[in-house]
Amino acid sequence: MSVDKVQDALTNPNQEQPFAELGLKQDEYESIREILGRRPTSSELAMYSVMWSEHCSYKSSKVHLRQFGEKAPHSDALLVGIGENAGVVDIGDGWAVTFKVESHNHPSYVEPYQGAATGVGGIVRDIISMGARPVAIMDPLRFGDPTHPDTRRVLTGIVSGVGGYGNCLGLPNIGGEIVFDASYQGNPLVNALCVGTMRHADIHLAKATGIGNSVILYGARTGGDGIGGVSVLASETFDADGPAKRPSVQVGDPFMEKLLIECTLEVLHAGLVEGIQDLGGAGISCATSELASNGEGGMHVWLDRVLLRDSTLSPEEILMSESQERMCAVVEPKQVDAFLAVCKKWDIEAVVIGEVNDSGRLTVDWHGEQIVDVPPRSVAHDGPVYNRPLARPDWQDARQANVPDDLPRPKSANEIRETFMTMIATPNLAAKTWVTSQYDRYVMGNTVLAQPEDSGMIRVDEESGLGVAVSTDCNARFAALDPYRGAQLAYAESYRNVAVTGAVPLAVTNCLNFGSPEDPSVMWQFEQAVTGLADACLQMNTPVTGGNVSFYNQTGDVAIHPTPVVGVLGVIDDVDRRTPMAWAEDGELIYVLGETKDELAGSEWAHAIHNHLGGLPPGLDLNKEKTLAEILVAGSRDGMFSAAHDVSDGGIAQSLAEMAMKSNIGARTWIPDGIDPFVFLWSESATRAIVVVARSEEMRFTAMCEAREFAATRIGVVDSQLANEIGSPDQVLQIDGVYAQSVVLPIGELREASEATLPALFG
Amino acid sequence: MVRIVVDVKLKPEILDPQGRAVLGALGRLGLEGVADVRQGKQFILTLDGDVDDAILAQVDKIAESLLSNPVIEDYTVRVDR
Amino acid sequence: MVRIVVDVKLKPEILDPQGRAVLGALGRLGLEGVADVRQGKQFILTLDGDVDDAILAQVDKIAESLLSNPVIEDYTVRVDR
Amino acid sequence: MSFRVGVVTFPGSLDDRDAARAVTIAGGTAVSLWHADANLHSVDAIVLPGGFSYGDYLRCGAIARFAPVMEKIVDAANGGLPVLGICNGFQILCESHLLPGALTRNDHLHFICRDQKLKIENNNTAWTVDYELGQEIVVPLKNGEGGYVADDYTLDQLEGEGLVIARYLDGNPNGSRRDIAGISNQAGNVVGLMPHPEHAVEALTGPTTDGLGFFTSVLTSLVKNGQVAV
Ligand SMILES: Nc1ncnc2c1ncn2[C@@H]1O[C@H](COP(=O)(O)OP(=O)(O)O)[C@@H](O)[C@H]1O
Ligand SMILES: [Mg+2]
Repeated sequence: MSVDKVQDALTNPNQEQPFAELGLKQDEYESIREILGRRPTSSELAMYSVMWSEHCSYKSSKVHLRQFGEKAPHSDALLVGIGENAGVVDIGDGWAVTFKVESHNHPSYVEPYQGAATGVGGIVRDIISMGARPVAIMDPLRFGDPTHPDTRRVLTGIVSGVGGYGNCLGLPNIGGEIVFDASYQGNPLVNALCVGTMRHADIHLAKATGIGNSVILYGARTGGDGIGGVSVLASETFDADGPAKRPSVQVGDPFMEKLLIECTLEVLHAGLVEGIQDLGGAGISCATSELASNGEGGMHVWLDRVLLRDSTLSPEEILMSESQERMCAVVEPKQVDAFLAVCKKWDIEAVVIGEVNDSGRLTVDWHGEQIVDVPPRSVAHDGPVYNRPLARPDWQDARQANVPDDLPRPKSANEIRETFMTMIATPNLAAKTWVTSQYDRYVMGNTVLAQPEDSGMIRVDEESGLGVAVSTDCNARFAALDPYRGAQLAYAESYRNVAVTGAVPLAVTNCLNFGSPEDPSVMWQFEQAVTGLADACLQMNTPVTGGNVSFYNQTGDVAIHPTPVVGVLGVIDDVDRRTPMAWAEDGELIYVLGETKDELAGSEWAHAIHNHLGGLPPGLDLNKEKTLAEILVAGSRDGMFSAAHDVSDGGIAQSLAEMAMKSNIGARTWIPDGIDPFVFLWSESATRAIVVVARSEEMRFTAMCEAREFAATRIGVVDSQLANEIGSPDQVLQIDGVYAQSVVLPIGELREASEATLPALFG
Repeated sequence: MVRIVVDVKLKPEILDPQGRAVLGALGRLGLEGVADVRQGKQFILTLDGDVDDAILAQVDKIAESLLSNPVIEDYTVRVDR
Repeated sequence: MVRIVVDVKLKPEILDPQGRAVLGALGRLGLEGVADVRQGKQFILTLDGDVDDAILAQVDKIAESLLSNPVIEDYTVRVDR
Repeated sequence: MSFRVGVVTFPGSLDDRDAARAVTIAGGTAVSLWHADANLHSVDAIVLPGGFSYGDYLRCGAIARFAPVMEKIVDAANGGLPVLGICNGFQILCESHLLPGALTRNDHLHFICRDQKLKIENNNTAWTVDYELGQEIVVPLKNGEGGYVADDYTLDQLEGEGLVIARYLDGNPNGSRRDIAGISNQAGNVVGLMPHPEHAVEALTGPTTDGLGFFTSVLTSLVKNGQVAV
C-alpha cells in the first residue's frame, strides 16, 4: 500500500486529486491549496472534505444561525452556550443540565433500525462529553403517509431502533413526537434528544490543553463505517487487489455505549481528564482538529496506533471513519495509567494516539511518515461560509390565499359526534401507546412524568426534589404556511407544554429539518424559521443553547414541510408539585385558559378530514404566552390545579378526550356562550390550556387570572356519577350545548377508537 | 416432507456486536485461539410436498425480502432432504 | 484458519414465536405448502490454528453451557474447513 | 444494625441503582457488589437487578452466569441466602440453574413496558412474607424476553408445590406459560420475578408503591429466621 506523504505533496505538486468526488467545489479545493501553500495530501484532502461538508461545517446555515447568538437574551443560567457539544444551564443548588437534539434522518431511511439506534447513540455521546450523566431521551419522529406500504418498514424499524438502543443503554424515554404527513414519505425524520445532569464542577469542554498531554482514543475499534465517499481515495492508494468492501450502514452497539458512559463518568469524576470529545460525524478528523483548535493549537497523532476492526483500512479511511461508540480524551501523562486502568475495569480498549504540543499545527504520522500537517482551525472552524440565495417561494401567496373557510364543517350534534370519533382515531391524534410501550420509561427511577403527558419530567436531586421538564414540538404545516410564525408557534407550544406541568421554561434547543439549501425557496424558509425562533427566544428570555441542522430532506425537487423542531427545558423546584394531565375527583372544575378563535388553517381537522393545507397559521402573542405560563406555574406552585393539559393539535376536543381517557373519570362539559361548537372544539388557536381546579381554589384561581387580564372560561365539571344518571355502564364525557343538544361519549369507546389505530396499521 | 434451510448472516464488513460478546465470553471460559465469532440466523422451513425450482425461486425471493435485510445481511438457501 | 459452526435451535416442543411470525408472513407473501417454520441461531467460530479433538470437546462443552440453554434448546457442532 | 442487601452490578446492569434505592426505602443498607468480585462482603441477602448484562446479545443472562460473583452466589443461595432476581436477574437465576425453566422472547416479539397487575400466589418465601396471599398488586413490567417456559412436568411440579409466587392478571403480557410472573425454589430463599417491584416503591415515580413489599419481606424474614441479630 502506498501512502501519500506530505513530502510527496511537495515533490509531486500537480498530481490530480478527486476533490469533486469528495464533495468539494473547485474554489474550496483552491482555498485548501492556499491554506497549505501546496496541494493537500490525500489524507488532508479526506479531512477537509469531510469537515467542510454541510453536515460538519454548517456552511449554508451558519450565517443565519448567528442570530441565536446575536439575539441571545441575557441569562445568568447559561453556563455553556452554542458552539460546544451541547449547551449547559444552571438549575440551582449546584446542579447543571445539558440537553441537545440531533437528527439522523438520512441513515434512518436506508436502514431504519440501525439509523435510529445510532442516532440515539450519537446524541448520548454529545451529552457525556460535557461531563454529564445522561438521564433521559426523547424522540421526535416524522413519517410519510401511514397507509403507504413503505411507512410500515420505516416506522417499525425506527421505533425498534430507538427502543433497542435506548432500553439497552438504560435511559428512560420520556417523550417525543410521532407525526404522519405524505411530505416525509422518502424522508422520515429521526430527531433524538438527550438530557444530562451534573454538578457545576463536573462540566468538561472539548479542548486539548496542556503541552505534552496525551490524547487517548477509547471505546469501540475503528472500522470502515460511514466512509462512502473516501473510498475514491482509498482505491487510488491501494494495490491491484483493491480495498476490502466498506459497510454501507453503521451498526450500533448499545452495550459498548453503556460501558462508555460508566467508564467516562468514572474517569471524569476521578479527575483524570483535561479535555474530552465524542466521535461522531467525521470521526478522528473532527475530534482531533476540534480538540486542537479549541486548545493551545497543536497536536501530533500517530495514526497507526489506532486499534482497527478491519486491518485493510487506509489512513484516509481511518481519519474519516464514523464507527460508533468511540471517545477521545486529553489526559496528563502522569494520569494515563490510571485512565487506562479504569478502561480496563470496564473492559474497554484504549490507546494513546497523540500528544498536545505548541506547534500550532495538527500533524499526523503513519508508520513514521508524515501524512498530515495542517492548521487545525482551518479544518475545524474556518470552513467555507455560504450566503446562499433565498427567495420567497412563488407558491407561498397562493397557499396562504387558499383559506379553509369553505371546507364543509359538522353542523349538527350527530355530525359533531361523528367528527369527534374520527378525529381521536386519526393517526396523528390517536394514542401512541403501541409505540411508547416499546420504550422503557421507568429505568433510573427518576421519571416523574412521561408520555402521554405534555412534558417529560425527571427528578434531578432526590433530596430536594429539584427537577427538569422537557418538551419538543413542531407543527410543520404551520411552518409550511408561514415559516416565521410556524417556528414561533412550535416554540410557543413547547414552552407551554413545559409550563403546563409546573416547570419554569429556561432554555431552548432545536433541530432544523429542511429541504435542499441550494433551493432558494428552502433557504428562505430556513431563514424565516431561524429568525422567528431567535426573535421568540429573545422576547421570552430563553437562550438557544445548541441544536442541529439537517438539510437535503427532499425527494427530487420536493422538499419536506419545513420542520423546525423546538425543545424547551424548564425547571421545577420540587417535582412533587408537578401538575399531571389527568383529573382526579368529582366536583373539580374544568376551565379553558385563553381565547378560541376561528383558526383552522393548518389544523389537524383540515388535514385529516379534508387533506387541506392553506391559509395563515393561528395568530400568536408571545406576551400572552408568557402570562399563560406564569399562571400555569403559579397555579402549580400554589396547589390550585389537580390537572392541566395543553391545547394544540386537535383543539379542545382532543385535550378533553385525552384527559378523560387518562383519568377514566367522567365529566360534564359545555360549549361556552357565543362560540360555534365546531370552532370551539377543533380550532387550534395558540396560547390555550385546560386546567382543572378544586372547588375550594376557584376564587383564588379566577382572581389570579383577572389580575393578569387573562381569559379563563369555565367549561365543565368532573363527574363520575354522570354515567349512572344516564344509565351508561361506562364513564362518559358529555358535551352540552352542541346545537342545543348533548353529545355523550363513553370513555371506553373513545379509548378503544384511539388505541386501535396504530396497532391496526403497524401491529 | 422436505426442509429448506435459509442461513442469514451479517455481511463480513458489518459490525457484529453479538459475535463480539460471545468472543469475549469464550476468552473468559478458557477457549483460546478463536480469532473471530459471527452470529447468524437460521430459518428452517418444513414443506408438505416436494420442492421444485419454482418454489425454490419463491423462497429465494422471500429470503431476500423478508428473512434477510440485504443492506446488512447475506443469505444462502439450501434444501435438506 | 478453520471454522467451527454451532447451530442452536429451540427444542421442538418449545413455542417459537419468531418462526410463527415468519410462517404467517409466508402465507401473506403467497408461499403455500409450508407446514412449519423454526428460527435458530448459528455461531461461526474462526480459529487461528487447526482443530483437534481436545478443542472440539471444549467447544462442545461451551456450546452446551454457553451458546445454548439445554432447557429449551438443542445444538450441533460441526467443523467447516 | 441494619440488614445489608447486596445489589450486583454486571456490565450492562441498568436497574441496580433502582434496586439499591428500594432496599434503602425499605429500611435496609444497600451494598453494591461487582460482577468480578469473588466476595459477597458478608451481605444478608442479594438482589440481581434488571438490565442487559453483557449486552444480552447471546441469550439473556447467559454470559452473566459465568461471572465470578455468580459462583459465590450460587453456593450462598444453596446455603439459604435470600436471593431475588428481577427481570434480567430472573434470567440469570434460570441460566444458573438456581431456578428451573427459562425465559424466552415475548410471543408478540416486541419489548413491552407497561403497568402490570399481578396476584401474589405464595407469601411464604423470603421475598413475599409481607404480602397477603392472593393480594393483587400493580408494578411496572418491561422486557423483551419475559415468556416463562418449562416442560409440563416442571410446571406441574412448580404449581403442585406452590412455587409459583406471582401470576399475571388482566392479560398475559408475554406468553408466559400458565401466566407465571415469578417463581421460587423449594426452600423459598431464591425468587425470580419478571416484573419490576423496585420501580414501584415511591408514589412519585412508580404507578403504585406495591413493590416495596418484596424488599421489606426479606428484612422481615431475616429477623424471623434469626439470621441477623437486630
Ligand atoms: N439549529 C441550531 N441551533 C443552535 N445551535 C446549533 C444549531 N445547529 C448546530 N448548532 C450548534 O453548532 C455546534 C456544532 O454542531 P455539531 O457539529 O452538530 O456538533 P456535534 O458534532 O457536537 O454534534 C453545536 O454547538 C451545536 O449545538
Ligand atoms: Mg459532539
